[in-house]
Amino acid sequence: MQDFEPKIVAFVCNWCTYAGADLTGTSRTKYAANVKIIRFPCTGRIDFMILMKAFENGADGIIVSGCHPNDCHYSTGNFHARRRWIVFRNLMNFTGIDTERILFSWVSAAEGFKWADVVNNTVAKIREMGPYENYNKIAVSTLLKEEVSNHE
Amino acid sequence: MNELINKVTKLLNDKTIDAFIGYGQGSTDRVRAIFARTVEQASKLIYTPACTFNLSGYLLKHEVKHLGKLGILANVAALRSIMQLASEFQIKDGEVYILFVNDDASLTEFSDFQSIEAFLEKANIDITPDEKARIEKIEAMSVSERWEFWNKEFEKCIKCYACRAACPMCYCHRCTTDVNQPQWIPVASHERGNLDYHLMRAMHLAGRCINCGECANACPMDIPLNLLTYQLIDPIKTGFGATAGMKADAVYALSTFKPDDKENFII
Amino acid sequence: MSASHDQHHPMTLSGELRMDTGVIINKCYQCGKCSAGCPLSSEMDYPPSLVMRMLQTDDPKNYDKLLKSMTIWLCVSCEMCLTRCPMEIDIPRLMDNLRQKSVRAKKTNPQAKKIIAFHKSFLDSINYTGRLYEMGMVVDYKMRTGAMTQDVMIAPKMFVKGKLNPIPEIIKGRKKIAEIFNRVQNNKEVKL
Amino acid sequence: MSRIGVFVCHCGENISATVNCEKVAQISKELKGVEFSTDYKYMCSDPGQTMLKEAIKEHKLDGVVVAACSPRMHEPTFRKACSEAGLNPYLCEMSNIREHCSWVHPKDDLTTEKAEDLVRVMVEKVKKNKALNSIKVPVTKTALVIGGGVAGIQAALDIANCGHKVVMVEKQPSIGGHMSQLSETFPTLDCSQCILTPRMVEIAQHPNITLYTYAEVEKVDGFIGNFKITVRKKSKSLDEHLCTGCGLCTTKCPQKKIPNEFERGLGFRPAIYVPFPQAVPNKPVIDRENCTYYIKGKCKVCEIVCPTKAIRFDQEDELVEIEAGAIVLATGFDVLKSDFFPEYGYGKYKDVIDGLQFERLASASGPTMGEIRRPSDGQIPKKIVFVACAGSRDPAKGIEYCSKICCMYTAKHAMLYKHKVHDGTPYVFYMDIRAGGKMYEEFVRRAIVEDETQYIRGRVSTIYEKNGKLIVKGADTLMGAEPVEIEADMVVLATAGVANHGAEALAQTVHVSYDAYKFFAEAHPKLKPVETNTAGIFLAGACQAPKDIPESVAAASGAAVKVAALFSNDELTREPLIAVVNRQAPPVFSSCVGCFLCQSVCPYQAIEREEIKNRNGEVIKTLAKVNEGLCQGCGTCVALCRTKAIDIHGYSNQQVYTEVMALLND
Amino acid sequence: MKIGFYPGCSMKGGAREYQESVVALAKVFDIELVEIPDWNCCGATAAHNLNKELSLSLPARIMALAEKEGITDIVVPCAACYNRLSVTKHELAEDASLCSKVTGIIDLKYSGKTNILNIIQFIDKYITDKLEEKVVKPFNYNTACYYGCLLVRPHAILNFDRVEDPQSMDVLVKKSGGNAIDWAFKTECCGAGMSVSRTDTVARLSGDILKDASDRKAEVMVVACPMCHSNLDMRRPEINKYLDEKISMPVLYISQVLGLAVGLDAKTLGLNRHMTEVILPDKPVKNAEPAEVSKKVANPEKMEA
Repeated sequence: MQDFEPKIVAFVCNWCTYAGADLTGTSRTKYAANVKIIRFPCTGRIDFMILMKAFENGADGIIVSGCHPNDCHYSTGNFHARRRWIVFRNLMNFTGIDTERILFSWVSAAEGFKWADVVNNTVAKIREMGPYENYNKIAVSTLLKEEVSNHE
Repeated sequence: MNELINKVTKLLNDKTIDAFIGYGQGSTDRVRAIFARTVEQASKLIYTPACTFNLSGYLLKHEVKHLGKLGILANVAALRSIMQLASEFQIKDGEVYILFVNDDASLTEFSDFQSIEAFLEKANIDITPDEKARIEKIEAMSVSERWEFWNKEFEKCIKCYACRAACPMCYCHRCTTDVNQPQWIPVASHERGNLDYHLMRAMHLAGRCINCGECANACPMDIPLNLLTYQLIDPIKTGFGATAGMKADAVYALSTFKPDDKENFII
Repeated sequence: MSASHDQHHPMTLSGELRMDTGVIINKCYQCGKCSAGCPLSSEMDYPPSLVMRMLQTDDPKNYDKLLKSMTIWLCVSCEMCLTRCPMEIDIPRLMDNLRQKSVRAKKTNPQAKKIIAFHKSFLDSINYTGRLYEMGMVVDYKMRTGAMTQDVMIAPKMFVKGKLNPIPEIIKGRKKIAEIFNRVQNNKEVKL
Repeated sequence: MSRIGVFVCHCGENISATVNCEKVAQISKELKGVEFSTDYKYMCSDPGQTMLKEAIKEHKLDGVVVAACSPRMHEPTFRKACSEAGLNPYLCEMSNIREHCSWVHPKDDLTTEKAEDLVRVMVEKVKKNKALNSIKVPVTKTALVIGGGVAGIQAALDIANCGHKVVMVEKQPSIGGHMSQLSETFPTLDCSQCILTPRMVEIAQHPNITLYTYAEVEKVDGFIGNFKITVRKKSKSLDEHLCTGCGLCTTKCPQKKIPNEFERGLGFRPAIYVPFPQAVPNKPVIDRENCTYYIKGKCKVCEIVCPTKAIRFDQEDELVEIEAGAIVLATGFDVLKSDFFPEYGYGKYKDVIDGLQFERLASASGPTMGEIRRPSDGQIPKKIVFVACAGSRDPAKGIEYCSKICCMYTAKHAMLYKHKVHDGTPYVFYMDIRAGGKMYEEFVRRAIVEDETQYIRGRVSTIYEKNGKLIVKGADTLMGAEPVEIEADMVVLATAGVANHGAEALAQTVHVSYDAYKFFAEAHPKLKPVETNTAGIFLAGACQAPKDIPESVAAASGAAVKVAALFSNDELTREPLIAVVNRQAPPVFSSCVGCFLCQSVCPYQAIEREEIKNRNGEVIKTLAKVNEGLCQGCGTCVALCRTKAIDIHGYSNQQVYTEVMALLND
Repeated sequence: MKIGFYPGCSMKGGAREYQESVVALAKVFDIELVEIPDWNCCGATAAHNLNKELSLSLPARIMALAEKEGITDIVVPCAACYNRLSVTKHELAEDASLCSKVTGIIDLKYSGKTNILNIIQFIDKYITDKLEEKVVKPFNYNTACYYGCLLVRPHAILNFDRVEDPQSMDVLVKKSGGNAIDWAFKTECCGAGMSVSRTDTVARLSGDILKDASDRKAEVMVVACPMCHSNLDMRRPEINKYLDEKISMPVLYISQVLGLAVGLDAKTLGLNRHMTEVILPDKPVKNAEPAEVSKKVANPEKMEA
């Protein structure tokens, strides 16, 4: 557990959080290297299924982030996203997926420092929580079954 | 029952409809759906306390649609299905002849969507106390207990897709489970694929599920699938003010928003 | 955010006032609408907008002037300033705070003696009986100020009209009230 | 098998100081499908780009990943370079190893590993990229200008003079806007109507301009280059072709006591009226709400006296369809209505008026023929108080902004007053004087020095009437906030400039966004000041924020240039990163089931219905279809679609799925 | 329903007639007012001038006592007390930690759910509907409704009537058959708590108020606050000295005006207790010439928009 390096995927929108993360870079604010960003045009584009895929493939934590309400480049994408997150989070909670491992945030293009905070806090939190054993377990048992079926 | 048969017979005779979807006696004790196209077939229609399942799922089936103008015996769940399908442009007003059996065994005909909407406003559309209790029981569990609970349930799934076939809202020609580029949902029935499948189904039904329970009824492995979507009914109602299957021109809860939608988890 | 900000700049005057009252001094852009509407600004040594300006300077000398001013005691909390302030600055609340600080720092303006004496007599009356005993309070006030002859002319008339209650109304929970006074005094506020 | 090229940029030392670029290039070479890999000091430099182009040709690359700075910075650069080397630009992707990696992490193995991960993700993504062609949309070379004030007039004339057709729609019976109400203009004091009316006439006579007055935009469909607009021409109860504008009807109309809007209620007009003598068009309209015939069913005096029999009592509103390639919004502003200042008695005391009313009093053609006389009793005020910032810069009243024009027009008012009432005293209560502009500060100084205006720095608290005088209670903050009381004969409030009544509704009709104050929002506050967020719709004048005349005119000309630039091509080219509904062979046609739940999530109304018909013309399926001209590529519909029937180029399901897979499975 | 009643100290002393008239008026409309048992002083200006916690604790105790009795509405006729109670309720609702501190000090349970009604709100809620039918003796005098400070300010907390040129009392006077005049000093300050300590200031401020009303032909002034009343009524000798003019206009409480209109006698309403003698000549016909100014009063609804 000592040298556990959490794998964290960040799903962010191009206009606010991606640009905010660019600003974190330009201002040379340091943050943990565990987070890797996947760029979307808008939070409205972020499909809940892609979040499931991330956990399934070994992500220990997820960050989803976009423009603050009213600031969406496409004016309303983030509002739609927010509704979906509310529902999806409910469902995750009900099915025992650990919602503590998925962080939703609004980070604007001007909030370079906030982005560094979001990343660092998430990494620290996930590091403390440890690897996402539950999900990993079913991933492993699935792999085994797949192998068996391949051999057959 | 005679009133129903007489009515359907009349409808068939004067060509108001070409076929009527109703309940009939199955080969065993079970009640099944029958599609009456002739007066003779109409005479087999029954309506007993066992006739509870939602027939509306048949309305969009290719084979059934081909029968011509349809009539249907609808219960509350079926009426809500029809409203929801209407809001999704799958059924047009006046396209289906709808009959409803009242508590006193008399028949009500719904001439248009408006009358259904008015009826549903007064109807009991809640999930049963038993279902509610089961949801509460799950909600009372810890996160990992919930995870274990559902894992055990999903482990049983054999991916027969009976739930999908039974659901009146699952009318897509090509379900995402059948998409292979990318392969969102693994084909084999193992924990991962099963979890993916059931979460996806629940999300796709969030705000659309009209709690008829056909998914769980259809499941040969007795997975309480209905609870997944039932559990979302309340948050969608209280959070967004939306209930599925109440109005033919409703806007889908997840296709709209309010600028001040409340949440407490986005930082 | 603001907390860490305060840590970096320990207790500027405006910071302290903001902590105590929530009023942000620098919101004032000196339009003067408060001074224009204040019923007492003509009698004040510093009209309300000038008070705001003096606080904005963050200069202890100006602060001291305010604690010693008549302004804070002339303010009758009529709230006209707040009502018309385009920035919705709660000057009355600020005035309350300055008065309390002035008393605590023992800097009250000598000319305000009567006003403060009145307030103290008023509170004493409540402390002892739970309610305001007007006659007792006035006597107490006269003792404090020495204004023995003030209003002696109207007292008999008031008495006749039934407006002066010769016997104080003492409430059952008088002890409770005394406890309240005790507790708030222990809470580092103004000694009453 | 793909042939992908990976180019790792050092960015001088910006990247290489913490990331081992050589190693990243080396490892990338091992990836499946990577044909070529290298690292270079400055990929964006000319030699760097040349190297990229040569590698594409030499290694026959079918995909490129540039690992460098943020794609928000140089994606267009490298895509262009690829295109120049013959590779479809959309087969080029960037890995952000500078802003998201080298600049934010220390120099260690983890940082280099992260860079490798980021490159791998893009290599996998680019394998799923598709060659895309930019979208061409035809352009209708007609502009719609909404609003016929000075901004609209300028924009329309500029566009028309470029040789394009213009349709101008004005709500009022005449064009001219607020400027036609002004007496004289700062800082030159030239007569407003003298400079404006020739332009108004030009509009009416220009061969490229069609003018609809007394008309409003009812509906806007379509998109840049191809708008379809429905305009409602309200009935004027008049055959304009027959009317000669002789004006006989207006003099004979028995209704004479209707408050005149143009005179801001300071004068009266008949029910059939021309708003002002220089109106364009100079033909009357019947105000049906106040016309005796429409109220009581008889009168028809105008019809009887009309020499050309042009009155049409039964005329109905007419709907006109317009096709336009661009829209200019020039709907102007409004001033705050009464009731906003209960403490100033505005709307309660007749002699408390607003700046526009004062303009009418000062105007030679106004209700007093240019004499300053107070409305209550017609006396000439000897003491007049001007209150600046009446509502502006007042968050408590909901207007935080500075209305910008009031300092100048208040100085002008004081000056005009003093020029007309030599023995009078003008007072101005102000907070700050904002006179930035050519000859502006000098103008204000003149009002103070030469015309002896008493400027008092302080805001007025209250105004009340006492014995026929208006008591103005203020404070002089330069005199220790000493209270000041002036017994004035008349008070002029420089009321805040606010968004036009109905601006919000129009914004929704036209589909442009607006700010918290309901002014129309520009696409970028600095670099796109006349554009809106909706392509093809531009802003001119004070509908965007309070503006004075020169600024409105400048913005209008700016908007006109944008329209002219748009019209300079027959077709528009757009980025193809938009949503698309899949199509399949019959009888399926598409996996879209036509639930149209995507329709209401689209912020651009880009999702249309497409009906698939059989040979007999019967509809057999209804599908969603994305309008290429309208879609801006947010992808909100994609995430909502249950059947994955909608996908989006550049961020397709395949692409994002692959990215996640590649990121997590090294 | 039990309607709680908080008279406050002045109504037990200097403003006895206010209490008498409120109680008498309530009785006419069959309303039972229940005095909050063992209530204490609200602390008035003195408390918030000198000690913030005290200024919140005293009103909090009153509301807590009311809650204990199961009272949901408290009528607080004194504008000053109404203001203190409302402000306290607001501040404690806004700041949870302050609230727990204050409940600690008063050592009582406090939920902050009680409604605080000023005299006009009370009348509007329970009486206004039935008022006009009960009017037997229209109060047909030119009446200046004086609202003062504490009834309408701070608007953000009290949210009562319009903060400039309020109308609620004018409406009541009109419904009682009176002619509410339009005037400029409706919400100017009368000098408030400085009656004793700065009598000169009070004379100036109250004098200006009376003068404007008198200039505009008011025959009577109506108030809803004992403090305003004592300044305008009791300080009349000082006021007349300041104005160098004798103004004999009586100052009535709104409850007295309504009381007279519904036929209560002067004694029951305590009119005899006023220092400035209440002389109201009988005027059988409604004033033929309603003051012209009142027509100009803008529509209050419009004003809010």
